[in-house]
Amino acid sequence: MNLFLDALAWLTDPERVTGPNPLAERIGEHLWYTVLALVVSALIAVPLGYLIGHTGKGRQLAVLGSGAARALPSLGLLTIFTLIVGVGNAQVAAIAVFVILGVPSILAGAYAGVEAVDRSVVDAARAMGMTETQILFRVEAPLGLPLLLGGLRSAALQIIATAVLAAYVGLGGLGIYIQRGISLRTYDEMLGGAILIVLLALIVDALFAIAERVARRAIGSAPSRGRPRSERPEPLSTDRQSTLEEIR
Amino acid sequence: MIEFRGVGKRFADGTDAVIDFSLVMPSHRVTVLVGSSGSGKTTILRMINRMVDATVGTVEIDGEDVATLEPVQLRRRIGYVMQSGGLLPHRRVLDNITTVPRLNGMGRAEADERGLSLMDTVGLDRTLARRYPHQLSGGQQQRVGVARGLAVDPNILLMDEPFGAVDPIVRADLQAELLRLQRDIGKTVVFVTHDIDEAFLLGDQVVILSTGGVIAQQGTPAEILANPASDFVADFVGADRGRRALRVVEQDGRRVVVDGDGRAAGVLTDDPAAR
Amino acid sequence: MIEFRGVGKRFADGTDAVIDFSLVMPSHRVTVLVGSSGSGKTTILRMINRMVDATVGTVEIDGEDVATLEPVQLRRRIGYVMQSGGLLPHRRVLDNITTVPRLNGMGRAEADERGLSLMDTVGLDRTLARRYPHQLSGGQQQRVGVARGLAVDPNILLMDEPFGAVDPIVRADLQAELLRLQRDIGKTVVFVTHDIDEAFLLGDQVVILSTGGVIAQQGTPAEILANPASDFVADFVGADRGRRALRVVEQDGRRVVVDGDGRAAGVLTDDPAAR
Amino acid sequence: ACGSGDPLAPEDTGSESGDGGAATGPIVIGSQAYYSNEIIAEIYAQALEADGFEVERQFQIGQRDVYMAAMEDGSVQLIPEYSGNLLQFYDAETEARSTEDVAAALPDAVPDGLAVLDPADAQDADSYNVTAAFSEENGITSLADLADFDGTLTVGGNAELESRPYGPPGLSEFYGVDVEFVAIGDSGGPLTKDAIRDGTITMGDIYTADPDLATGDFVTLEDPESMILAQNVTPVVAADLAEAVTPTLDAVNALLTTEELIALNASSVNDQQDSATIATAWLTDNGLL
Amino acid sequence: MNWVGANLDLVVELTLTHARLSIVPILVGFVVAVPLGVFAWRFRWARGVTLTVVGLLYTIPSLALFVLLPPIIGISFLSELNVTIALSIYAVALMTRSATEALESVDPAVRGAANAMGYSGWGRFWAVDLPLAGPVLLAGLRVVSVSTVSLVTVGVLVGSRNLGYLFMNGLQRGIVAEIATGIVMTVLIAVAFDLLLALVGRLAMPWTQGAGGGRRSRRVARRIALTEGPT
Ligand SMILES: Nc1ncnc2c1ncn2[C@@H]1O[C@H](COP(=O)(O)OP(=O)(O)OP(=O)(O)O)[C@@H](O)[C@H]1O
Ligand SMILES: Nc1ncnc2c1ncn2[C@@H]1O[C@H](COP(=O)(O)OP(=O)(O)OP(=O)(O)O)[C@@H](O)[C@H]1O
Ligand SMILES: [Mg+2]
Ligand SMILES: [Mg+2]
Repeated sequence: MNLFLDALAWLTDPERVTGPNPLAERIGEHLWYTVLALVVSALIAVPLGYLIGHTGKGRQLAVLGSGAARALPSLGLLTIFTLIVGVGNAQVAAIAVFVILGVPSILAGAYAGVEAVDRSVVDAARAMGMTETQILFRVEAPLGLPLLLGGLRSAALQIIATAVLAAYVGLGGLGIYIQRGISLRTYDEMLGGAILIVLLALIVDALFAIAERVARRAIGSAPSRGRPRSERPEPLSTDRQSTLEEIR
Repeated sequence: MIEFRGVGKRFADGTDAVIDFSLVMPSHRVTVLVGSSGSGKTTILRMINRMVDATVGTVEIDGEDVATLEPVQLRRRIGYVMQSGGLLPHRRVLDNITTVPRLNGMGRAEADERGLSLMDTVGLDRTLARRYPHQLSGGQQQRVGVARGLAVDPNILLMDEPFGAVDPIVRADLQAELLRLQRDIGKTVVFVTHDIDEAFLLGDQVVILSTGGVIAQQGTPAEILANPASDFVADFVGADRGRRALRVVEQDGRRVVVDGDGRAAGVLTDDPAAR
Repeated sequence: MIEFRGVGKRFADGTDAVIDFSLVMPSHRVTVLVGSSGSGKTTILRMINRMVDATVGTVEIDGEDVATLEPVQLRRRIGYVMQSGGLLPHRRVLDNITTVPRLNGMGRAEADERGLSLMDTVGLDRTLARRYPHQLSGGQQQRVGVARGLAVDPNILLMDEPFGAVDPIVRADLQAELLRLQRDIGKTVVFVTHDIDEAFLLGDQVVILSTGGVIAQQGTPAEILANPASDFVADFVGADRGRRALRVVEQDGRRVVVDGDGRAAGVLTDDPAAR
Repeated sequence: ACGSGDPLAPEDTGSESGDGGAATGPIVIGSQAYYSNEIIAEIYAQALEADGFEVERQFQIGQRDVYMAAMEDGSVQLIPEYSGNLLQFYDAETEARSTEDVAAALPDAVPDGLAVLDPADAQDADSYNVTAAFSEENGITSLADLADFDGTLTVGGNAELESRPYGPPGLSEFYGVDVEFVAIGDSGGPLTKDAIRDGTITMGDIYTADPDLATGDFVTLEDPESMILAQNVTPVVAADLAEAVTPTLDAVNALLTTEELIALNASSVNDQQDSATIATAWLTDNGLL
Repeated sequence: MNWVGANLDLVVELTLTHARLSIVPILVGFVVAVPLGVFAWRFRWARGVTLTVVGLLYTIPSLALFVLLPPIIGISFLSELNVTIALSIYAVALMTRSATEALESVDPAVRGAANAMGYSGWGRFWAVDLPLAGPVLLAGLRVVSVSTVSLVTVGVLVGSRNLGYLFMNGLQRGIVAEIATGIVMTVLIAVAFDLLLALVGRLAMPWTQGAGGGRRSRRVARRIALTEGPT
């Protein structure tokens, strides 16, 4: 416990504002990488995921590709990319690594969201005379939004945790405290840095949780009752019927 | 008038859902396609609004080959009511009903006005307009589906087992409502069901299909019952299993009609106006 | 004999599914509970094998209060066939059928022998024994469900809309099969459906329920048809909407029975043996 | 060979460093997370093996703070060190600067239970390097010249440099120069050099035995105030092993000069050989194998 | 690429060590998380707390965990246990959620049918719930496996010897081929583990194979998508 007290003392030391490695700056960097990487990942993954979800094609490929992307070690990618593009462009290398990290989750969120939309609803939309684009944007995208947000949420959390490595290629961020802490064996600094990262993750997580809830409410989501009788679960005295809302 | 000429449909996986189907569906009349599961009813129905494209043959609406029409435009002027309702869960009832008019460019105020009057038409309370579909009962959802099908005032209304998902009492209500409605609006209705009772109740023309969309018999309900064209039809309408081979027995002083299994089918009355 | 005495069930969320239900279900007879959705049929059925426990009143099997019986043991000696089949997807057909005998400690060889002979009983080819449920058609799955229900040779068989999910032709087959089977084995069957035709076909005793498990009428099919106890019953069996108010008209030289709406219901024959 | 015990309470609990002396169990040799240090450790390891010792390699442990803790708790028993930094690690206030002074001060500075052997000639010191162009343009060849430079000076190096006596604090204290610091975690490797070249940093901390310093791209700034201590390669060893390994390691150190060290490093960086190969070749060439 | 040829022994040694280091956390993750998942699934009151705590664990940066663990649990920095325990914590954090999802994916109708047949408590759990949770459990385990293999590399920053060594060593020496080899071998291990798990799943769950077996219920499919997505 006294480790934690040390960390708290470190966090509240005025040095953190006036000294080298001011907190605000490092938090700013960390957030900047996260947001930038998240936006780039989303720009790549969301259209791709929607395409896969809407056409039903390429899902297998996406699962395989995501699996492979997940197997790529971030540390290795970061070092090799930085070596290739040069440390002056380390930011590009780091963002590329974080994007590789973020894309699989967002991709899965995007296509799972679209796929989770009841096929009969899509069929109905088509039968009403909606064009494919209208179906995607007016039906599938809004109904799939909660799952997409779930994907974005976990991508964001992973990027926040991994952005620690940015410090190894001169990009700072909150990882600098951890890296220094490791080299100098200064636990207060290291734990302080870790606490900041966890806090950051929790805040981002909470924001996404709220966004998901809002999205669910906006689409009037509820366990659908319009399904055919055969799909309705039997009323069970001993079992709860689960819904996604309860889990998230 | 809708006319099928030598229409066939083979799906990408090689299934021959419909082999060689020819039929005229007269305007302002209800044509019911009835047959057991997989007989191709839905496939035939969906060829009318090009949700499915025929592999061979032509489908014509009032002499126009649908293959020459733009699918999206075509669909926007044909009403389609689906079994499961197919309502958009994220849109309120009124917005569901007015989707197609809005897609066609109708202003919101006008569309809403039309939507509300359609709710009256199908017997839905206007207070339900702001609800989401999941906040309605199954029967109410079906009514919304019908209202949506009528929203563009289409000449043609396609109904694919629209009452399959609701319980029998509500179903009877909806059937009665549809009969009433059709008396007023006289659309060209193509109705799909696998319930022969429903087919006989609703159809001006009943078409019994066997696998591959082969027409086993077509005609008015009475024609079919009186002269089943084949064993298959007799079997399907229940004539030879005794359910429709009826006789009369006395019970508690009333003349009860019983079927070949000895089960009660109804009560005989001499008054043609008995309702 | 199963006897309900003043039974009520209020669920944890406050729903009064069944209010005050009393009924005797005679041994070796088929009692059908029929009513629209939510009327409490399933709840009543499940009180027999204690899947649901009554809040008030008692349920007795041959004079024994089920509340005094250990639920797990009780369930293992009552057959239960569920609407959706409720088969275990990860077990082969034969293993599904023999689950309960095996739970009761029967050896594998003996249980398998019994399972195979049950497959014959319900009309399932023995070659299907090693398949998984998803490799069977809907009708075959239902038969497996029935075989499983019979596996412990129970005195009581509970069937909750067992044929709801299959198409009408298969359904008619399964109904006929059940009637044949019941002639041979004479179980005490409690059968739930919301299809009045099915109720009249299968039931020795038919119990029509309205919301809250209130008995609107009980009796043999003919009794109910001849004297509907209330407008609700008349409505439910279709008597007053004309579907069962029949009269005879001549068509193509045959006497066709038509209902109040003028729709054909069957053909009149004087030969009581007509099948 | 995993030591146990609380690393924050570095009393000796390691069984390998117990009273039994050299004969019990293998000697655990550590190295910094630095390729050049690993080569030296490998040379020590192979030389000891040649002399009949059993060794276990626990290379690439990390930076000083971590591996010295491992030395202190006995989970590592031998590691090649750099004399000046080691001295300053235990005695930040030390006045010693020259090879001799540092060597003299070290034995008293290290904790009980550890011994330092005689240093090799080879030095591998931190040094501040700028591009030749920068040096020429601004007439800067020494750290002392920096005081007159007006513009921001950015220093790059491993994260821990920021707090070292020869890092930014030392530059300020000895030369009155205030610098910005950028952490680049490759121990003066290609990223640091790249950063100097492309101007991301003005000067970078590169070890003097780095073969790239001979290319002429960089100018190593002189250190007239001797802010940076002499950094002779010096084995640190568990005290109870010192006597046993001294003959072997002294023989190695006697031949290890800075030039030799640069050549070894070049084999690694330029010829991409692994440390075992490099060590074997060197020991063979020098007749120690 | 001559680097690879010259350092084949090193690569093989590191690859084997890396694989060995990965296995324990994956197994521990599974063995610990399934009971936790059952706990969270069975007791509604425990679910929120359990899932929040494991969620929180997962947000701790791995690097920090590697360094903080030794003083907190009293082991040496250089102990292999350090990385093993840290990665086990991550595996548990990931897998617990998957296990809960997996049990949720069991069709309540099937569960009800099992009750009605006279299954009770644990009997039903072993015979019905657990096997039917299998497909989603497997999907979760595969994600855990891949991410563990990848995370092991970070251990090099605290002195753990594994394929990550090639990253830091390659970086210092500026040898791209060395780093690339490390990446490729890491991915190969991950792929090998994944294939192995898929095979085990095939053998253990024969009912998911064959005609129509791939047709998963919507319930299961959605949860697999969720498990595969958010890691
Ligand atoms: N998209 C498709 N791809 C492949 N085969 C299809 C497709 N749609 C339908 N089929 C097949 O075509 C046949 C006819 O199907 P269709 O849906 O028209 O039958 P249906 O009479 O409407 O049956 P139901 O009463 O079950 O709705 C069936 O064998 C069906 O499996
Ligand atoms: N576990 C439960 N908790 C709360 N309410 C329940 C539960 N099970 C059933 N109910 C409610 O009790 C009432 C009777 O339900 P029950 O399932 O017995 O009806 P049913 O006649 O079988 O209907 P259906 O024909 O739709 O199967 C309904 O209002 C239902 O919503
Ligand atoms: Mg159909
Ligand atoms: Mg029910």
